[in-house]
Amino acid sequence: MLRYTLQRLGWALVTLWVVITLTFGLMHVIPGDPFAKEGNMPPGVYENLRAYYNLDKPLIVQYGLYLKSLLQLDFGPSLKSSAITVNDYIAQGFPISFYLGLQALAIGVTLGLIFGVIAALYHNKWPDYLSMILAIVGLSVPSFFLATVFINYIAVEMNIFPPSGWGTWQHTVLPSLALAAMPMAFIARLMRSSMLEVLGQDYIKTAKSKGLTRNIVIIKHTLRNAILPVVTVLGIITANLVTGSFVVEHIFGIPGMGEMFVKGIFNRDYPVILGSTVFYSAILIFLIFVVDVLYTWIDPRIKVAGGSK
Amino acid sequence: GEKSAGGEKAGEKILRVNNSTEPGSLHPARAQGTHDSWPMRHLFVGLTMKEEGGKIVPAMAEKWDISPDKKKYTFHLRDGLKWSNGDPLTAHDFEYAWKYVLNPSTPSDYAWILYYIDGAQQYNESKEKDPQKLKALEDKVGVKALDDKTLEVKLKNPTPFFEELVSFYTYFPIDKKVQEQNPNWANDAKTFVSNGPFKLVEWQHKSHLKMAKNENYFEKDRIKLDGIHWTMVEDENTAWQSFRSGDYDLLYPLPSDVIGQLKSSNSPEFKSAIQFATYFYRFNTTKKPFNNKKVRLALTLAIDRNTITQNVTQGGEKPAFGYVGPGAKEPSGKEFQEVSGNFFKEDVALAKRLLAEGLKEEGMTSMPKFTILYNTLDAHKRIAEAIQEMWRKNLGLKVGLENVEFQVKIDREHKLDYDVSRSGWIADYTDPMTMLEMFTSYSKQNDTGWKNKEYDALIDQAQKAADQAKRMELMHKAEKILMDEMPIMPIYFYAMPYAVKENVTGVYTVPDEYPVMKYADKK
Amino acid sequence: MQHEPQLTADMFRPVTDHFKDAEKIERPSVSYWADVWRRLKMNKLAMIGLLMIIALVIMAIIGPMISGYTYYKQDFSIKNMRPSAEHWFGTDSSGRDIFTRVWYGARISLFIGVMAAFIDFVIGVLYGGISGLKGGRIDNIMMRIAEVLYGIPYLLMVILLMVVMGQGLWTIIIAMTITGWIPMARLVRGQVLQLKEQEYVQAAMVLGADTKWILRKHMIPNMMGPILVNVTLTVPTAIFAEATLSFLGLGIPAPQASWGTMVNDALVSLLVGNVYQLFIPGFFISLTMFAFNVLGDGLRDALDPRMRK
Amino acid sequence: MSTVVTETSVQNDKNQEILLEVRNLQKYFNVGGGVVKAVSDVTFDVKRGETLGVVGESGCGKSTMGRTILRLYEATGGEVLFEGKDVHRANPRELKKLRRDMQMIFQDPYASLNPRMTVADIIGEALDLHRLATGAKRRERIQELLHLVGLKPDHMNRFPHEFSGGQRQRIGIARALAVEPKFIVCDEPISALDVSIQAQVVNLLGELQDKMGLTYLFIAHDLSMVKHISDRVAVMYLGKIAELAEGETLYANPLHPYTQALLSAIPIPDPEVERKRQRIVLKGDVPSPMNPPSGCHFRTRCPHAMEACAKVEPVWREAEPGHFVACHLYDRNVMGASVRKMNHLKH
Amino acid sequence: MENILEVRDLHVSFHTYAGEVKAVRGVTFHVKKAETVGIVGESGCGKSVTAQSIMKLLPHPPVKYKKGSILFNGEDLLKKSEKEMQKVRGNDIGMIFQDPMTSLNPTMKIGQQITESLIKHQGMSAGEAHKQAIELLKMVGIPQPDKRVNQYPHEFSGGMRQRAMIAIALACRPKLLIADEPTTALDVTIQAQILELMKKLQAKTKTSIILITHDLGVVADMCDRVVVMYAGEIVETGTVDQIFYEPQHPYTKGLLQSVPRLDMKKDEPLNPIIGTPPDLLRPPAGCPFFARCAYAMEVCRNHKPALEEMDSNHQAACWLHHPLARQVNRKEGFAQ
Ligand SMILES: Nc1ncnc2c1ncn2[C@@H]1O[C@H](COP(=O)(O)OP(=O)(O)OP(=O)(O)O)[C@@H](O)[C@H]1O
Ligand SMILES: Nc1ncnc2c1ncn2[C@@H]1O[C@H](COP(=O)(O)OP(=O)(O)OP(=O)(O)O)[C@@H](O)[C@H]1O
Ligand SMILES: [Mg+2]
Ligand SMILES: [Mg+2]
Repeated sequence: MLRYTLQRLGWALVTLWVVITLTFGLMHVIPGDPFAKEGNMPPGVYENLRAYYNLDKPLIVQYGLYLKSLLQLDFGPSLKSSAITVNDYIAQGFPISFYLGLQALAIGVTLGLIFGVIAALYHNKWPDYLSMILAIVGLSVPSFFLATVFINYIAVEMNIFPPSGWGTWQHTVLPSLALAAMPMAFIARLMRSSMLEVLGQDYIKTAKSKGLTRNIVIIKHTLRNAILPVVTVLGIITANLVTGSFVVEHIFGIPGMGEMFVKGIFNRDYPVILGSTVFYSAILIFLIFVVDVLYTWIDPRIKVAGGSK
Repeated sequence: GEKSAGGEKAGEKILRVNNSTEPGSLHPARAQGTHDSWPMRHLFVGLTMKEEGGKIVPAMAEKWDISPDKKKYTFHLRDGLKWSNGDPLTAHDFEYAWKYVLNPSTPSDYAWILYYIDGAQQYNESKEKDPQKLKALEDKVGVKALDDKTLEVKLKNPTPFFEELVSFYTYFPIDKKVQEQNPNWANDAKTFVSNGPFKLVEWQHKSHLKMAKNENYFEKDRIKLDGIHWTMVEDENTAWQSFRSGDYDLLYPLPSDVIGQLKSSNSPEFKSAIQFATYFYRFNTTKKPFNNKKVRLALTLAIDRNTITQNVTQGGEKPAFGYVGPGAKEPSGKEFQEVSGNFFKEDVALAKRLLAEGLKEEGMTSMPKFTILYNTLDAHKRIAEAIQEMWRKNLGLKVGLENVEFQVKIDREHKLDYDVSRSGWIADYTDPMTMLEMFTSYSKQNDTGWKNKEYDALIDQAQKAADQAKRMELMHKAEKILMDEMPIMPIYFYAMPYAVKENVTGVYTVPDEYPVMKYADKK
Repeated sequence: MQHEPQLTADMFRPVTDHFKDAEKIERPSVSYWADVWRRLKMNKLAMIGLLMIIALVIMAIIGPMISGYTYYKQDFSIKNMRPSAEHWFGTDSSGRDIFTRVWYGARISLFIGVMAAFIDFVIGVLYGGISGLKGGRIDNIMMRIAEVLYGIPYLLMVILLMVVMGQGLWTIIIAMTITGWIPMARLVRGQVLQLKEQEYVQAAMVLGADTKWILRKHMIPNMMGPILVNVTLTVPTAIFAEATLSFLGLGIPAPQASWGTMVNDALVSLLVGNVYQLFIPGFFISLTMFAFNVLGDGLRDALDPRMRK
Repeated sequence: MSTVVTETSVQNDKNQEILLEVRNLQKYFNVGGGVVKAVSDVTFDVKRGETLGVVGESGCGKSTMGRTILRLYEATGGEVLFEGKDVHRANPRELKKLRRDMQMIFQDPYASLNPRMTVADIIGEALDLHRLATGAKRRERIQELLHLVGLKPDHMNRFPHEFSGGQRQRIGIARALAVEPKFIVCDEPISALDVSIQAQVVNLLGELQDKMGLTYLFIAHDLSMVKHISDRVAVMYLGKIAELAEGETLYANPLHPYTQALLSAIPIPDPEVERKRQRIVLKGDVPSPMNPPSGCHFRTRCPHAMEACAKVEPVWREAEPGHFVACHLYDRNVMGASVRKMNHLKH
Repeated sequence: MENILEVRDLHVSFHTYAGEVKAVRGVTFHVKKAETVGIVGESGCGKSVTAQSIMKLLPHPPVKYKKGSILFNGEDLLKKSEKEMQKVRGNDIGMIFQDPMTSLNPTMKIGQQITESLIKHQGMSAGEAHKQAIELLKMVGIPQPDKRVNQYPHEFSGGMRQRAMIAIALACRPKLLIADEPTTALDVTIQAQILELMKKLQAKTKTSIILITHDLGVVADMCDRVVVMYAGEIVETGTVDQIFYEPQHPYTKGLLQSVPRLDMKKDEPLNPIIGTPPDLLRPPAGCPFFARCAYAMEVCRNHKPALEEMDSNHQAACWLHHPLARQVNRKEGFAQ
């Protein structure tokens, strides 16, 4: 197990390094200057700025410097904001995005599983159609649409939840719902098809032949087996949710880290681009590892440790 | 609004506003742009400050003397000035602050605004690595605290708007003691020290700023509010929804359709002030057929500016028939723009003729398809769509639209890699020079490829002229050349439409700033 | 016993000619696809989806022509008109006819969806096919490359693309496919790994078939089922993704309309009470999503011979 | 066992030319965290025109051996000589030529026919690949082949799923015959079929052998069927051949304890026999080929296991003429009283 | 001896897209206490459908029980509600399926899978049930049952899995055990182990067994009586000796003849049954075996023969036994 973990860690670092290198190259290839301004910018001022952030050095030197500071877990400054560093960005934004993401995940997964199970149990009957239509609506409404509609109707007109900001649990409700719609729909559909698959398996017949009630058969024999495909996709879904959604955070004015990804790129804020990339990839790799562990826990047939033990 | 974002105590007068985005910095040397300056102007105050309409009044400086050649200013500071932490505020703090800005190793975007000071540019642009020599350059900068209360400033040229310049945020003082002890003092509310009407009490990055009344402010009795809370909600629609549900007392900017609705319903919450800024399109004059003056003129005459301001922007903007808009006053007290009058009149028939002539001169039979470049923003897109459609309808042109990110647009403008490009220029100070100097042939912001010696000469003379009336005349002449040649196509003069709750009074505006709330009161 | 027939001795004469029918096949010959189509036809929901898609395509072709308006003509005197006899879906804030724009947008959105699905299909089949067939180290490396591609910030790649190709329909389509092909490639790889072990593939190998032959004759035809299902789901996903790019200002160039840009442009209409401007294009996105999803589901069922009724 | 019989069988051997030689063939699979020794060190010959039956329990490596002989799998070690040519060292062009001579019939009649191809395409594939016939001739040839396996020409344009299992298996046979092979590996061609259909296929294979002089490697686990069709029979256990002999000899006089157990376990469709029969019921399960037992692979279940079995791997020896076995019971060096033991084992 | 199970004129159909598959058409047979009844017949002839009908395990929308009754201890199972059936399943009737690989839940410990029915039907506590599970594993001959009980199916070999299946089926000492091809997926040597075990257990518990298989050898070994099915119908039933030594139906005879005997000479061809079974979507009007029958007569084409008593316990459905046939048809050696 330890060897396996180390091995995976090794691969993860290699992957991360390739991603960093490619991202580094890519962001310098695309046009756009972090200090470009519509206003006055005499050459002297411009050069002082570039010198301050080492952007006047050759790219390879910048790359080396970046890797060096990364080894010290220092993601560097933000070119657009002298008030906070990339580390601050993450330290302050991530807990918020994480909280929101987990809440959305909880809602999405719970509802998704429920809808999926209901749809499968009532295959080709009205509850199936209803929950699938719901799922498809969830899949088909872009989150910016959903968020805007929520704000307009639920927050402003019904005055139930605040339209924007962060602080109390009331602030988290609408954004979580907006975030949860997509995973909910996705998981519902996935769960439905995998439930149908499992329900057709022989061991379900065995379970029934023991005289177990329908509910027991479903809870004890079907769910655990059917949930496996859902678990596989959970890694990516979770990584995307807990690192924040630009769209939802932007619309609800939530100080998460979702905007890092988009605005860093729009602003050509190089350290922010790299920082968000590294952070996201690391989270993703970590979560995929967690999912693998979870997988073995759910399905005893799969051994995490690739060894022959 | 029971569920407002702030946690204010009952009875406190807290004004709640939205700054749209996190300030990049609240340090006078590092600040840039409106999202920094808006909160900063409530935290700091310079030697002078602006009252309603842009009138310059003494602030930290009680009074000042100007030498006869108008190149030397001697500011006399008030008695008993204090920083928010209780430190005494002296002329040395100003000298220190300005030199800190100009230090080449300080990454200050706005250092250039101090270049009016003698020796400032040389120091700031120096590549000198030797500390000794650098120090020598620093010492040559024409600012000196003669004593704790007297600041002497020597200028390169007579600069009639220097009194106004010193109210600009890059000219704000910094607490020398604090800066030397902790260079990062401005990043954290706990260590933040300021000298303005409010002090910073909380800065939750990316989320909100809280300011409380500064009891050490020199004019603290004029301040009625107990504090200002700023949020950083970026989405205009959401911010408006929050205003509607009572989370804000004042909101700027507003979505344009909302402006239209507020205006047409005569909402008492709606206000619109002038803003010294111009929205225009650049032509790439190095590219055929935009190198032809008649073609540029034809395009300029063929659009309907009224439709754009009435139906698209809807915020009280004025159609622009010149380049310098309202906001800069002449010594006579008249608006510079009023004196200029209109430089052209929209005329589709004339435009058609000019276009045909221009194309013929260039040996072309028809206008090739060209593209309007604009940076991603809903308002820019709608204006571009409207203009595209007008050019199509009135001149039968095929026009494409291309939106790029802001950083890319600037890049491509610098490289003259465009046909027609959207631009806007917001004044840094209320003198036409802030507008006009951009189109000199040596300006880095020209970005049109247009070069005119006569224009350069006029600007140069104006910059050196000590006499205001003379300066104005020279600048009028320059603007005339610009409008004859038309390397840019003015579209409208900005307005500043904002919404404020009816129970809020005392908010005022100046042409080059966001609404000022320091004297606001809330019932 | 049962109805005792009129039995005569004559009837007990042995018959001998009946063996000639021994190898007769009773059932009429139906090809696999005819069978799938028959099963699909039984699925009402899937057929509704199919009809909706056909209707959408027809309307996308003729819709912009029958209204008598163009998608770009502005007339501010009639801006923000509610649906009426002249303007069936009303006008937008620039006085453009929404009916025309919706169907013009349908052209663009459907084209983006279909092309993205097609390109995903081509790249995915090639990449996944090669990866699965070659196996071993090549497979490992190819899959790692795909992983790295997920790690690089998507937006960065899109922006680079916009710079290289300029803004336009094809840029959007390529943007949809930069990482869009990866799920398809994974699917195909999985299928290939499975099919590789199929006896009919091995039979072809024994007959001396080379890789190309096997891929063309055996693998691709037999993977078409799952691939097709995936393709039907890629179409709406791409339409959806384009909408999100529009939100970031990276959508189709104005004044052309896609459903995504229309929804995005109309978000503000919610604030001023012109909700139809938002909900009409939103409705068509959902409708398309719904149609393709139910068709995909129906196909999945129809392609799986085990799932009978 | 008389000497005469042995001599004639030896003479027969001399008359028959060797078509296929398998020498120390090995095939290992690398899986998750180990190596599956599916075929370890197998040596035997197949003579022209004969049928060599291979029996053994599921997972003992029969299919793997068959496939490795045809080079569907690359061998881990050893060699396969077909008419003297090393199959595993043939270059792609030679291999393609060899493919015409060596064919395979698969176990699963449902999985071995591409469901998206018509019967004509399935059989025609062989013709196309080797450019044996085109156009009208191709059509004729396909009909001819269908006729050969007892199907109707008008079945040409039908899809596999319209056929019954036995018919499908015949299509598979027609496909293999299309290239006019000399040697066919039949990998459990009847295991998936109904009893009443099995006989159809077995008869067909027999007829075709007579008509065309085919050589078969016939893999199955149904011992009675294998005995019926084979000239000689090899018994496999866990990747190795335990015993190989003429069919009659093997069934009458099984030497290896595993063969004995296997034979005694075959259910006989005769209630009388069954009632009287004494079974050798083996204890325990087949060990995993990932870590087979040391020494003799069978020793964990063998009723006669000795100490030596765990230590030394039994050698492949000709215990009686034409009768090969790998068991210490017949090894004079290990077993002093081998003869006595042998007699004891027979009943 | 009393009949523990009586199936009378059972008709079961599947409603598919292609049409109605008449999988079981008028099946009648019975099982006595402590006896083993074999059901043989080729693949697809309706053996499993018959077996699963007894347990009512077939999914309801496609399946319809059209006619007939299944009397278990005198009560008609077809009339029972799902709730009532749950009391019968696992408790009164146990079932073993063909493929031990797929018939055990891969994510549940073997022990749990055994204890489930004990807890449900016998009201045992979890602890008691666990002990009982270990007992059962021991009974079916699994070594180290106290350790194995906590393992997952994939940690068991095929034979052990099938033994675990038997343990599950026998957990509540059912009166009837239905074994649907319990050894088809296993090796011959393992099959021998399992069959031996079943015999031993039956001797101990006096359970009745329905053994479904298409391996005549297994039938000969295990069964007291045999039911021969063809195309959804019973064509012959009798004691094991009657079936093997005096088959009365050409299909039974064909079946027996197509199996090679060990005493057969090598070059002697086998006697297969020509042709393939009929499509149950369009079952033939007459005798289902008509198209493949060497003794076919004109009457067989359109007239279905009824099951008729040949001997005590011995019934066959064939026109050859009709008096008229004996007069007309002189074919030898068959109709005795
Ligand atoms: N491609 C493969 N990768 C890994 N292991 C394999 C592979 N193919 C076969 N094996 C393993 O090799 C061993 C022998 O398998 P093989 O299929 O040759 O057995 P078999 O005797 O043909 O069995 P059966 O009677 O079930 O067909 C088995 O343990 C099997 O799991
Ligand atoms: N779910 C189903 N849908 C449609 N037809 C079915 C279904 N299940 C079984 N059948 C049909 O019912 C008939 C009887 O099937 P059954 O499974 O009882 O056969 P069997 O005798 O058990 O065969 P085997 O020996 O292969 O298990 C077959 O013709 C089959 O095609
Ligand atoms: Mg095999
Ligand atoms: Mg069955």
